[in-house]
Order: sequence, then structure tokens, then C-alpha cells
Amino acid sequence: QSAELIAAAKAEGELTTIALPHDWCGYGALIEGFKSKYGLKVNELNPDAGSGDEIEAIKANKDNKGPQAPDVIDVGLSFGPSAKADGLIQPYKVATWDSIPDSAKDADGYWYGDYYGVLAFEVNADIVKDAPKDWADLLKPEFANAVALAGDPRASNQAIQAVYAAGLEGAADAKAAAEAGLKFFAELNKAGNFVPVIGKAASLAQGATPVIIRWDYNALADRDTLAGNPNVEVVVPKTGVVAGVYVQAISAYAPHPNAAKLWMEYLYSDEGQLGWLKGYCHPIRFNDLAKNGKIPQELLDKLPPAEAYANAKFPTLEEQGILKETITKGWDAAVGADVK
Amino acid sequence: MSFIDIRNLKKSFGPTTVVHDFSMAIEKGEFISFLGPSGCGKTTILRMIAGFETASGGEIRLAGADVTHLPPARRNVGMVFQAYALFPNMTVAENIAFGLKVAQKPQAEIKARVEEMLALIKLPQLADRYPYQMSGGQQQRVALARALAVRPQVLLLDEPLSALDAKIRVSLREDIRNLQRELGITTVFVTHDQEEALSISDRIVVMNEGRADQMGRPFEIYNYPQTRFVASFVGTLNLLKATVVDPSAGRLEIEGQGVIAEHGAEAHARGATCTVALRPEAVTIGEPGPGRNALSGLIEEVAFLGAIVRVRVRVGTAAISLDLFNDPTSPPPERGTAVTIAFDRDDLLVLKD
Amino acid sequence: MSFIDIRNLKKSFGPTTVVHDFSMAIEKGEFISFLGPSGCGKTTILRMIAGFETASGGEIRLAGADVTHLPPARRNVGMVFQAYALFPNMTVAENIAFGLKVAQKPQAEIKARVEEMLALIKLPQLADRYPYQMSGGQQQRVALARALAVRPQVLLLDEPLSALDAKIRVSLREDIRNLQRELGITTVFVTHDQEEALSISDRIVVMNEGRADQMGRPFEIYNYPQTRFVASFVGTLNLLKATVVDPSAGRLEIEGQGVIAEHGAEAHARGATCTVALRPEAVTIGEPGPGRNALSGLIEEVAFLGAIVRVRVRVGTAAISLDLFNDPTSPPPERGTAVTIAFDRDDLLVLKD
Amino acid sequence: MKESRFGSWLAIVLGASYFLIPLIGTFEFSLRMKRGEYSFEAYRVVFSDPNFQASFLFSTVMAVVTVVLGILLVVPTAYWVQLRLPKLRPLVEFVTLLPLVIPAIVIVFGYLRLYNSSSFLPLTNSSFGTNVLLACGYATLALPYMYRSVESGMRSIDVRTLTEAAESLGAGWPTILFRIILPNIRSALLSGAFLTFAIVIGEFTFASLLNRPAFGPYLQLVGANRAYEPAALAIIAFFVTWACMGLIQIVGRARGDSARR
Amino acid sequence: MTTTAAAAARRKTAGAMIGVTPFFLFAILFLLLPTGILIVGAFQDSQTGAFTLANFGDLLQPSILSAFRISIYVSATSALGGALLGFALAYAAVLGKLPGWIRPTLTTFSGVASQFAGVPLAFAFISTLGRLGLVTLLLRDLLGFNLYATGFNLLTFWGLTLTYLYFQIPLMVLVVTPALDGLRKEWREAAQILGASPLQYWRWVAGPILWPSVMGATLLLFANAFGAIATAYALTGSSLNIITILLYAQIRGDVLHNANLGFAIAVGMIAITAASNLLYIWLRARSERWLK
Ligand SMILES: Nc1ncnc2c1ncn2[C@@H]1O[C@H](COP(=O)(O)OP(=O)(O)OP(=O)(O)O)[C@@H](O)[C@H]1O
Ligand SMILES: Nc1ncnc2c1ncn2[C@@H]1O[C@H](COP(=O)(O)OP(=O)(O)OP(=O)(O)O)[C@@H](O)[C@H]1O
Ligand SMILES: NCCCCNCCCN
Ligand SMILES: [Mg+2]
Ligand SMILES: [Mg+2]
Repeated sequence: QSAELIAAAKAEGELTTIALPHDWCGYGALIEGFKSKYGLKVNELNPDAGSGDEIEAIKANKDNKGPQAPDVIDVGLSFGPSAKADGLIQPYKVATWDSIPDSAKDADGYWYGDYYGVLAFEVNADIVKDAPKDWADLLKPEFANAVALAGDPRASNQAIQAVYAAGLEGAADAKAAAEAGLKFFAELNKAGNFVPVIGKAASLAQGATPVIIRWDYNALADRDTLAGNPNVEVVVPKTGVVAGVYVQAISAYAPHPNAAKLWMEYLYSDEGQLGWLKGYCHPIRFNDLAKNGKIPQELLDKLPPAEAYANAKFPTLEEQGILKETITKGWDAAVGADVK
Repeated sequence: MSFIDIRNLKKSFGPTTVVHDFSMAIEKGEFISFLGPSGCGKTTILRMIAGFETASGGEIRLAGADVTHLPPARRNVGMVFQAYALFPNMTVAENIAFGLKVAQKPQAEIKARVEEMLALIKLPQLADRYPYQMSGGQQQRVALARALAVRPQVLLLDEPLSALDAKIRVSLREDIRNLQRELGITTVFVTHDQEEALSISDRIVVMNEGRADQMGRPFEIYNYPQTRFVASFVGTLNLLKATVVDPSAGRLEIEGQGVIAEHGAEAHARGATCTVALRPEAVTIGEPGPGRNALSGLIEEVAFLGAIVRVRVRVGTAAISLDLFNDPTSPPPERGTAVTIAFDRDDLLVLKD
Repeated sequence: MSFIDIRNLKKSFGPTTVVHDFSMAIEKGEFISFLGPSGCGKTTILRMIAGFETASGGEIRLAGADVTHLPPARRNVGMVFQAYALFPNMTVAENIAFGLKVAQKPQAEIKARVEEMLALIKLPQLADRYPYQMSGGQQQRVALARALAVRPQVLLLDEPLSALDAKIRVSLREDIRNLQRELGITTVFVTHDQEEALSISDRIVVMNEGRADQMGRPFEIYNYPQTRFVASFVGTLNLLKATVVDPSAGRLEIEGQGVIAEHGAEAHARGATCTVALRPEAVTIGEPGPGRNALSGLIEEVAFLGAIVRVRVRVGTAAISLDLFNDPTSPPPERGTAVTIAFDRDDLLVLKD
Repeated sequence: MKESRFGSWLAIVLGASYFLIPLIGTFEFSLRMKRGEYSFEAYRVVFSDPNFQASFLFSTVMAVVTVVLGILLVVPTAYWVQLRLPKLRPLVEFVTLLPLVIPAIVIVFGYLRLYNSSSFLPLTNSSFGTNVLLACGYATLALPYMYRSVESGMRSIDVRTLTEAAESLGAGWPTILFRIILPNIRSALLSGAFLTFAIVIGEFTFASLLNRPAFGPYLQLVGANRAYEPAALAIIAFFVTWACMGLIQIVGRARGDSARR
Repeated sequence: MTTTAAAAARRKTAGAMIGVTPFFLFAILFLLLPTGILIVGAFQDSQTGAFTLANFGDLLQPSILSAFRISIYVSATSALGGALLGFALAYAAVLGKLPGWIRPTLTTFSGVASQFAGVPLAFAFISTLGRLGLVTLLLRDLLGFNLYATGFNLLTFWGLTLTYLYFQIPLMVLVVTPALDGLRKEWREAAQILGASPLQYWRWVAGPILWPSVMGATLLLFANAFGAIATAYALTGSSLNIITILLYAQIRGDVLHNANLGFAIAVGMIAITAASNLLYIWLRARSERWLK
């Protein structure tokens, strides 16, 4: 990183982030690392925010230079292009730009993929002796009242992808997969296996949702947090492996544009990328790092086996649009409880 | 110019008009009583003077200034409410001190005044009670003390003594009167107690259905009522039908018995029917004599009222009440006794209408 | 056995005892009045009879049954509250009908009774008003009607007429009395108006600081008070210091002027000082004569009270009030006139203590 | 009398069960942080964080400020509406209900558009200004509760008569409001204060998006993806807030306690 | 009325207007203007920002309509239940002749509980009445009673309502206590002495007097539940189609994000609140003729 950028960022003195839960992809450690490395202050806005919030926060703070205006955002893939179209983000190409796969970045540098993971089963191994290995297993009677999503398929990208993943195997296209996924959940629900609660570490530990379908990195972080109480097993299903990519961008109205750029440099440096990996997220430069042997073995050992990722499906933007349309609209009919 | 000048005051609540065209002028330092039947508008007028009710018409002037539309707090008018309206969150002492505190009087003065007031209402030992801990009469006295404490220019008292027994009532009314004289507070006093109104007032306004029927000094009001309403409302007047036998001689007939009226008969035609009024205290049992009329009748009812014993005598279809002084040694005649009653000719009032 | 039997009733609010050891027996159909200064405990006793206040001691029996701890609704007692307590959400008619509705009387009967009651209180035109739309006196009458409408066995009236003018008050108290007689309702009536108590009651209880000082028929209470408190509270008694000159002859000296008392002097020693009582209505201006005492003095104050004119005469250091009947044609002597006053020997009451 | 007391006890006992059992459930879970035994480990973790105290203190101060602001806004309004402007009542009531149905996030984004550093009222320019904005936001959120409590309190006293009595003694409206009306609607004010206090202590969205170090964001930061700590925090927050209210109650009671009917 | 009297009345009103000015100023600055932005947004196209009514047209989608319906249903049920039970509790505490400490304990507790919502509340109920909840297990193990065999399920409409009651009841307690305090003891006494049973007293006297306050409080509860999101989201997140979840999905979510449609939904919610407010005003006007 250029000394110039560091100096300019230091002059700004602080960085404002939004929607970065500390348990998410190792963000807690990354933020700490950034702070101590560059001596900048980091304002963390609403860690609970969704991608929509992040976009709205930029809009709302267009004219605000105060600490309420986010400098950087980390949003679901589809939000990148739309934010660009709305002029809410500004282009910046980090030093390691070229090692980011083209499929995961905007050619002009407005947004760029940051990390990905696959949907996995997070299992409370104290309760579930025999962890499910594939989607079909979830339908077994032994998983009565056990399976939860980590979000609401009408609102959460993660949950939508989960539905998609459940129907992916053997589906002709995204729409078919989405429909199959809905059918799967309808069955799961009918079988009494589906628990319509938002699965969380607490409900997992308490036993209300012993199986949660969520990003593997969240599941793995949970496993560490819970530290064996209960024992958590993270299983990537045999089939229907879906990967989700989030993208990083700098607000067009960033009050601290240089700090934002520095943050991007930090995240996309080897150090930053490994930071995400420590949080069990596959950084976007994973292959580049792996190729260059920059990933410590003990980090690799903690990840699910690489072959689980081998046939991971990265839905395209277009496919995402179809999923969103089909699943958000179809969900209520599939599993929603109606009130007479 | 009068101190309080009320002109053509009107008040309607929706469709019902409760005060019609009320006018009166009150001099500085005067003590005026409003006397009138329940619901005739006394409280309403007081509330308009105080500023709590907006007049529907007319004008109120205080010390020369038109205050018809001034807010109450700026009229320097004190008021004691018919329903006490003590502040429930304050002790007796705090209630009394309130107006002084608002006026930012020095602490010492407030303390002294509160004590003085507590002594006046004879409740020094209750200074720290809350309203709910007191009897009705005690609350009423505190309300009075609270209004007096600020020594307003104008004091409006809405039946301030109604919950008190005769003894404390007489003593308080004298205290009010003295304080009022001493400080020159112009006072309007609403009461339903005639004796109170008659004994304490400079002038009395007798009200009837939202109008002033008569204003005047107590003696005038009592002895020379100008309307039938005043005559019957103030005191316990006997109103009797009489037939005019000889207008110029004042000869009348009541229930077939001849009487003579000193004045007033000449206004009526011979043979006409008229109403005559007779005060109970003017009538005696027995004691006829020259210049007096006598009627014979039957004692119908004897009511012991204390100093007075009220006897109702039936004369034909008419009932005549008369007052005797209580005398334990010679009790009044029993019910059913035939008696002759008598009264001076000039006590027989022939009414105009 | 009496209908209402109150034995050794006590009531304390925290540290202060407001009713001490109150006992009395009331016969069925009797009309009893409580008379006593403000704060003496009248309301408290009524509330204990009704069951709103728990007695701190003693017992209340109604029709033979111990009701000391029975809830109010099961005592079949009616009550008119000092502060009216009308239901603000109901019209006048609904208020009056309430007790009948509760008793599930037929609609037609309720309607008839309400109309009857409205006529009784002379407010038929206000049937549809809400309490806040009425004057104080009107509200009080409604409260009375509401209690009377259910025709309870026992009626407790806490100053039910205090907000009314003399005229309607007299007429209402007669109505109450008639209804009470007719229906045989046992009634306890609290009033601060002596005339009212004296005229309406079978018996009167004079209360003082939570105790019954004297119970008796009105005539007794008024004319033969047994304690100094009763003597001074009921009526406007003149209490004078006298020196006993000759006990057996009843010769006393008041302010250096000799008088004779028919009775009571013999209880005192020669040369002793005693208190004598003299009712204002027993005293006349002038009119000395055989069997009468005379004192000379100076007229100090003349108060016009309506039927009566109250004159205060100063005799040495003492002030003696006397009552004259109002007579417009011969007004009372002016202030400052020297007069001789006279009274019968047997009107001079020598008190014991 | 006996029966009615029995009914009351029954209501209280049933109510207490309904309210306490879920708390007990949460509490039980919060003790399970150490495998196979009950411990206060989760509490230790929570209490050992210095930010816990700091953020709770910040929120407490905000809560007190908000309570005062809320009272100043609502009491005069409810008073005049009751006394003189009954026609405005529907409007005021509707306005006070709005914060319940408008998502907080919409309101706070609205604030950021209106009071940002380049607006006519650049409240977000300084942390003091932002605190002011936050307090206003909280007062807005508390408006429905505060207004309804105060309104039902005012309805229960004779506002008109008390006002007239005070006016006739020369009191101006501030005196009437603060010396007469306020003390007589104490229980209503306490209700409103409690509600406001609890809202502010737990509020997350406003504080977070305005970037203030409040307790709500702290809870979120610590708790979001943990299992046992959020339970412990919930219990702690619940009881600490309760204790604070007890304190408010005592302070509120100190004056004029005996004036109860 | 003469002109001067009318002028005076106007002036009095104007004086009072000044008194309510701070409130309206505040409401405009911190509530209405920010909300106004939202309302404007509801009329804008999400892409172009041009004026459109399409967002409102979108409200007519069956899923959104049914979400409105379910939200109203949940809110109304929990408001009525909360009002009833909260009133009973408040009554017991204020008028139930209970020991003095009960009331302050209850009101302070209610203060906290009324705002206890969202994830912690959902979790508390799951730990209590979920399939592995404390009570569920106790019933099963001690009494051999299988709660879930009765068809009970926490994660349904009734479960949500039961959970909502946790904050609705205390809210009712707090809002209605002052009104209960205002019941004068003379009214009760007067009713008693006229022979009324407690029930009759409540039916004819206390009930009608409290009715406006109770209705107002119930409306507050309704709006409170109507606008609630966190609890429902955490508890029955993906199974119950309530309107706030849809609204949040549009303005906050990771997927949908059509803020303008979200705003239109919010405007719809405001309209429903306004309608319930109107209903309340109408009901109250009918029951309050006796008030000044
Ligand atoms: N708000 C109102 N709406 C309708 N009528 C009313 C209202 N307030 C008072 N009145 C009527 O106005 C008349 C006058 O009332 P006001 O209170 O002045 O009487 P008052 O002379 O003081 O009587 P009282 O001696 O009984 O207190 C009464 O007939 C009363 O019923
Ligand atoms: N709750 C209370 N706490 C303390 N003292 C009280 C309480 N209620 C009444 N008292 C006192 O008890 C005494 C008797 O009150 P009560 O109301 O019976 O008087 P009363 O004879 O009816 O007087 P009034 O003629 O003034 O109505 C009074 O001195 C009063 O101050
Ligand atoms: N910025 C990371 C993607 C946003 C997801 N939000 C997670 C919220 C956790 N509750
Ligand atoms: Mg009056
Ligand atoms: Mg009394």
C-alpha cells in the first residue's frame, strides 16, 4: 500500500463500516487488525443490518459527512450492480485486483467479490447422533422437529439459497431448482421436520433447532464459539452444494474515501484474505493464495474438505433473480402457516 | 364609576340560556350577596366574573378595565369554589400557601400568613393533613383560607360556609366580614342561607332564573320585596288570596273574614281578587286590639325550630304560618286547638299584580 | 330490642381516634339527627353504619343481626353522600334508576318511580342532564332522589340539603319526613343546621369530638342542655358569669346588677361564681315586670337576620344577645342607645359546673 | 371482601407464573455454558467486559433525558387538548400512534437525510448534536406510550377544577402544569417513564445507525451469534432495568407519597 | 354569541394552541417530516424515481394482502387478549386490596416486560414452551402430559399470540393503572349502598367510566403488535406471513430490496392504524357524552 494512501487515510482518522457482525467471517479480528495496523478509528454501524439497509444507509447519508455515513459496504452479490446503477458506489481497484476472478468483480471496479462459502448443515452432535449427509436425509423421521433455516426465505439471501440448494440436484435450470426446493421444504414441513424458527447458535445449543442450514463459515464459527458445549458438526451436503458470494464496495459518498480505500487494500491483501479464511470464509483470492502456497496448512485443516467445494454451484446474477422471484413468492404457499 | 361593573351579561350552554341579561354595579369594598334558588345561575355569574366561563354576551369591568376576555390569573380575583377544589397533592398548609408562593412572597411572610389563616379557620392542628384526611367542613374552611390568604382585590365566595355548623359559621362569617372591611376587599358572596345573606351583606341581589329580580339593602329586600318572587323567596311569607271589598278604605276579605290593609288596596278594583302577603313574625296568637286585624282558625302544625316555634294555622282553605319565640315554660298551643290570630294592619302587604 | 343498635363504636385513623366509644339505640321508623361541629365524626359514624369504614372497635347491629363486618351491599341501607357521588356517566334519570335497576324492578315500575322522584326533587325537566351540567344544589337533590328511590329500610343522610336554599330545603325536608313516616324508614340525618335538626327529628344526638354529648327530643336538647357544650352549641345561648348572693333565695349578681333565678342557685355556695345561661329569645327590650329580671346596658350591635333582629347589649363586661321579631314599622333601637332588658326569672338557667 | 382478595391473588399468581417462567427458562439456559454443570460462566464473560458498564451508563443517561423530554412534550399537550382543544385530540392521538407503525429504521434514515452535516440543522456534526438527535428519536419512539399513559392519568383527575382553583390564586400555566397537574398524575408519569426507560435501554436501531455507544448495539455486538451469553445478557438487562425502575419509583415517590387517596 | 365573545373564544383557543405548539413542532421535525420522506417514496418508482402509483398497485398482490390480513388478526387478538388480561392484573394490583408492595413491583416489572421483545423473548418462550422447553418437558416428565400432542405449537399463530402477550399485558397494565386510580371511591360506595354487586358496579358505573381509557389502551396495544417485527421474525420467522416482515424484507433485506414498495406497505400500515383510530374515536364519542 502506498504511503500516500496511508497518510491520507490517517488524515481522515477513521473508517465507518456497516453490517459487519464480529462473528461473521472473522470480521471482529479483521477490524481489530486494521485498527492496530493503521491506527484508525473504526465506527461500526448496525452490525445487524441487511444488504438493503446498507444501501439505504448510503442513500440516507448522501449529504452527511458525520460518523453515521458508511464508507464501505459488504452486500449480497445482486446489490453490487444495482448500487452501481444507482450511483451509490465508487470505483476502486485494489493492488491485488488482477488476482480476483473476473466473474466475481465489476470490470470498472465498482464492486468486487469478497468471500464465499457453501451452505452446510450445522448439527448439534449431542442431540443428533447421526448427522445428515445429504438433503434427502433431512426428511427422515429421526429429524422430526429438527431442521431450521438461518433466515426467512422471503427476506434472507441465505435462506433463499438454501431452498435452491435443496432442489438443485437434477434440476434443469434455476427455476426448476427453486420449485423443487420449495417442494422439498413443503415435504420437510409436512413431515414435521421443519422448525420455522430462525436458527441461531442459541437455539442450536438449546435443542430447539439441532440442525441448521446455513453458510459453512457461520456454522464453523459457531462451532468454535460453542467450544464443545454442545459439540457441533458441520456437514457439507453431498449434493446440492451452493456457494454464495458477497461483494465489497466503497460508498460514492464516503466521508473517508481514503480510509475506505485503505480498508479495501487491507481486506484484499494476503493478510486480510487470510483473516477471512480464519473466519472460515473462502476469500475471493482463495485459489490465488492456494496456488502460491500462502495458506497455512492448519487453516486448511480446519475447513471442510476441499472436495466438498469441488462441485459447488455459484448462481449467476440472472439465476439469482429467478430464485428470488420464485422462492419469495412461493414460500408462503409451500410452508407458510395460514391463519383462518 | 363602580369597581365591578357588569353589563348585560348573558350565558348559554348550548340551547339553554342560564343567565339572561344580568347587570349590576358593585362599589369598591362592598359586600354583595347573591341569593336565589338552586340552579338560578349564581355560580355561573361568579365563574364569569372570575373568568372561568366565557360570557355569551355582555361585559364585565373590573376597576374600570374591561376584563370580559382576560384570563382568570390576570384578574386578581380570589374565589372559593362550591366544591372546595383543594389540591389533593398538597397539605393544608401548602394549599393555603399556594397563592402566596405563586406571588413569590418571602418565605417568612408566607409562614406567618399561613399560620394566621389556620388560626382564622380554627384548624391550626391540621396544617399537615392532606385533603382526603379531612371532613367536609374542614376542607371547606381550608378552601376559604386559601382564597383569603392572597388578599385579592375581589373575592368571590360560592357558598363558602355551606358545610359548616351554625356556630362556626357565624363566627367565620364575622371573621370574613371583618377581614373584608379591614382590607377593603370587594366581595361577592353566594349563599342559600338567607339569614347569612341578610346579616352580612351591604346589598343583596335576589336572583331568579338567570335574572336579578331585586337588589337592595337587606332590610329593604326583606321588608319591601318588589316582586312576588322575592316576597316568597326571602323569608317565609304567607301569600293569601283576598277579595277587595272597599279599595279606598282598604277593606278586604280573607276566607270570608274581614280585614283592613293600611296600604295598597286602592290599586285594585272593588270585588277584585288580589294577593296579600303577611310575614309569620308579624302574626301573634291572640293579642287582637285596635289597629289590628284578627282571624280565627285551627292550629294545624307546630314545628319547633329552636329560638322560634313555627305554627301553621288553617283559616278556611288558607294556611297561615306564624312565628313564636320558644318559651320552655309556656309551650305553644297543641295541634287542633281553635285560635284567633292577629296582626297589625300595616303588616298586611297588598301586592300589585 | 332496637332496630339499629350501636355499641361502643370506635374509629381511629392511624394514631388519631376520631370516634370514641359511641353507643346508641335507634328504634324502627325513628328519625334521628346528628348535630355537631365540623370534624366531630358524624360522617365517620354514618360510614361505619353503611359499612364503608371498618370500625376499630365496638359493634353495629341492624334489625338484631350483627352487621359490623358485613359488606355495604348486604345491609339494605341507603345513603346520601356529603359530596353527592353521582355517577358521572349517567343522566339524572339513570342515576335515580340505578338502585331499582340493580334490584331488577320491572321497567314500568322504574319509570314511574323515577318520575315520582324527579317530581319530589322538583327537577322533572332535567331528567336527561348529566351531572356536570347541573348546579351544586341540583346535584344534591338528585343524590337524594337516588337514595330515596330504592326505599331502603335504613336511610343515612349526610348533609343532604346543605347546598339548597331555604325554600326548597324546607319543602324537601318536609317531603323526606313524610316519605320516611309513610314508609317507616329508619333514618339517620347529619346536618349542621340546627333549625333543620330541631324541626325534623324524633331525637337529636349532639356530638362532640367523637362522643355523643346528649341525646334527646329536640325540645329537650334545646331547652334543657345537659352539658356546657350542648348548651353553647345548640342555639345561641348567652353564657354569663354570676356571683351567688343568696343561694336559697336564688339571688345572684350579674355585672353588679341583682337578678333572681327560679332554680339551680341552691347548688352553689354563697359568694361563689357560677355560670348562667340565657336564651336570646327570652330577653326583651323594656317590658320589666313582676317575676322578671331587668338589667341595664348599652346596645352594641344590631344584626338583621330576617324574621329576627339580633341585638347585642353590653352589660358591664358581658355581652347579652337578644332576639326581636323584625318589624318594619318599628325598627329596633339604634346602636349606642341605653336600654333596659328584661327576662323571666325561670328563663335564667344556672349551670351546674 | 375475602373472595375479591382471593381473585386478586389468583390473578397475580397466574400473571407472575406467566411472566416469570420464561425468564426462568432463559435463566436456566444461561447457566449451561459449562458443559455438564450449572455455572455463572456466561455472566462472568458478560460482566468482565468494560463496555458493558459504559454502554449501560450511556443508555441510562439517555433514558433519563428522554423521560424528561417526553414529559415536557406530552404533559402540556395532553393538558391543553383535554382542557381547551378537544377537537385536536383525534389528531394528536393519531400522531402519537405513528411511531409504532413506522419502522424505526425509516425514521432514522429520515433523520439522516434531514439533520445531516450539510443540512439546515446539522445535528450529526458533533457527538453532542447526535446525542440530541438520538434523544429526540427516543422521545419519538416513546411518544405512544408516554402520551397514552399521561392521557389516561389526566382523564382521571379533575383537570378543569384544579386549573381554575390555581388560576384564581394567580398561578400561570407553568405553575399549574408543574405544581398542580404533574404531582396529581404521578402514577401515570411513572408508567410513562418506565416505558420510556425500557425502550431506551434496549433500543438498537437508532443508536446503531447514529453511531452512539449505547447498550442496545452493545447487546447486539456481544450477543448476536453466541448461545449462552445472550441469555445471560437478557436476564441481566431485564433485572438491571427493573432495578433502575425501582429507583425511579422511589425517587418519584419521595415527594407526596401520602397524597394518595 | 356576540362577535367579542367569539373573538375571546378564539383567543383562548389560540393561547392553548401556543401550548401545543412544541408538541406539533417536535412531531413535525422528528416524526412527520422523516415519515413524509417515506410517503413521498411510496409514490416513486424504485428505478427512475418518477411519480407512480404502481407501488400501491403492488400492495394488492395476494401475498401482501394476506400478510395485512394476518397481521391485523394477530394484532387484534393479542391486543384484545392483552387488554383483558392486563386489565385484570392492573385491577388486582390497584383495587384488589393486596399488600402494598405488589403494585410498585408489578408496575416496574411491567415497564421492563412491556419492552421485552425480539430475539430474547422468542428464545425465552422457545426455552419454556418449545418442544424441548422447560415447561413442556416438566409436563411430560412429571405429569406424563404431552403438550404438543394436543396440537399446541409455539411456532404458530396462537404461539405467536401467546408470546406477544408477554409485552402486551404489561403495556396494558401500565397504561390502564392511572385510569383505575381515577375511579373515585365514592362511586363504588354509592353503587354498593344502592345494592349493586361488584359486577353490576363494573357493568354500569366503572366500566363505562373506564371504557374510553380501556379502548384507547387497546388501540395502543393493537398498533404496538401491528408494528412489531423482531419477535415474530425470531419466533415464527418464516412460517407466519405478517406484514412487517414483508416490509422489512423490502427495505432491509439481503434479497428483495424495493424500498419504495416497502414505503408503500408502510403507508398501508399507517392507513390501517388511522382507520382503527377512527373507529376508536367513533366508539369513544358514542360512549363519552357525559364528559365535559
Ligand atoms: N354545562 C352545562 N350545561 C347545561 N346546563 C348547565 C351547565 N352548567 C350549568 N348548567 C345549568 O345552569 C343553571 C345555573 O347553574 P348554576 O351552577 O349557576 O346554578 P346556581 O345558582 O349556582 O345553583 P346552586 O345554588 O344549586 O349551586 C342550572 O340550571 C344548571 O342546570
Ligand atoms: N383518612 C383520615 N385520616 C385522618 N383523619 C381523618 C380521616 N378521615 C377523617 N379524618 C378526621 O376525622 C374527623 C371526623 O371526620 P368526619 O368526616 O366524620 O367529620 P364530620 O363530623 O362529618 O365533619 P363535617 O361536618 O365537617 O363533615 C375529622 O377531624 C377528620 O379530620
Ligand atoms: N455484511 C455481511 C452480509 C450481511 C449479512 N448480515 C448479517 C446479519 C447478521 N444477523
Ligand atoms: Mg352553585
Ligand atoms: Mg361530614
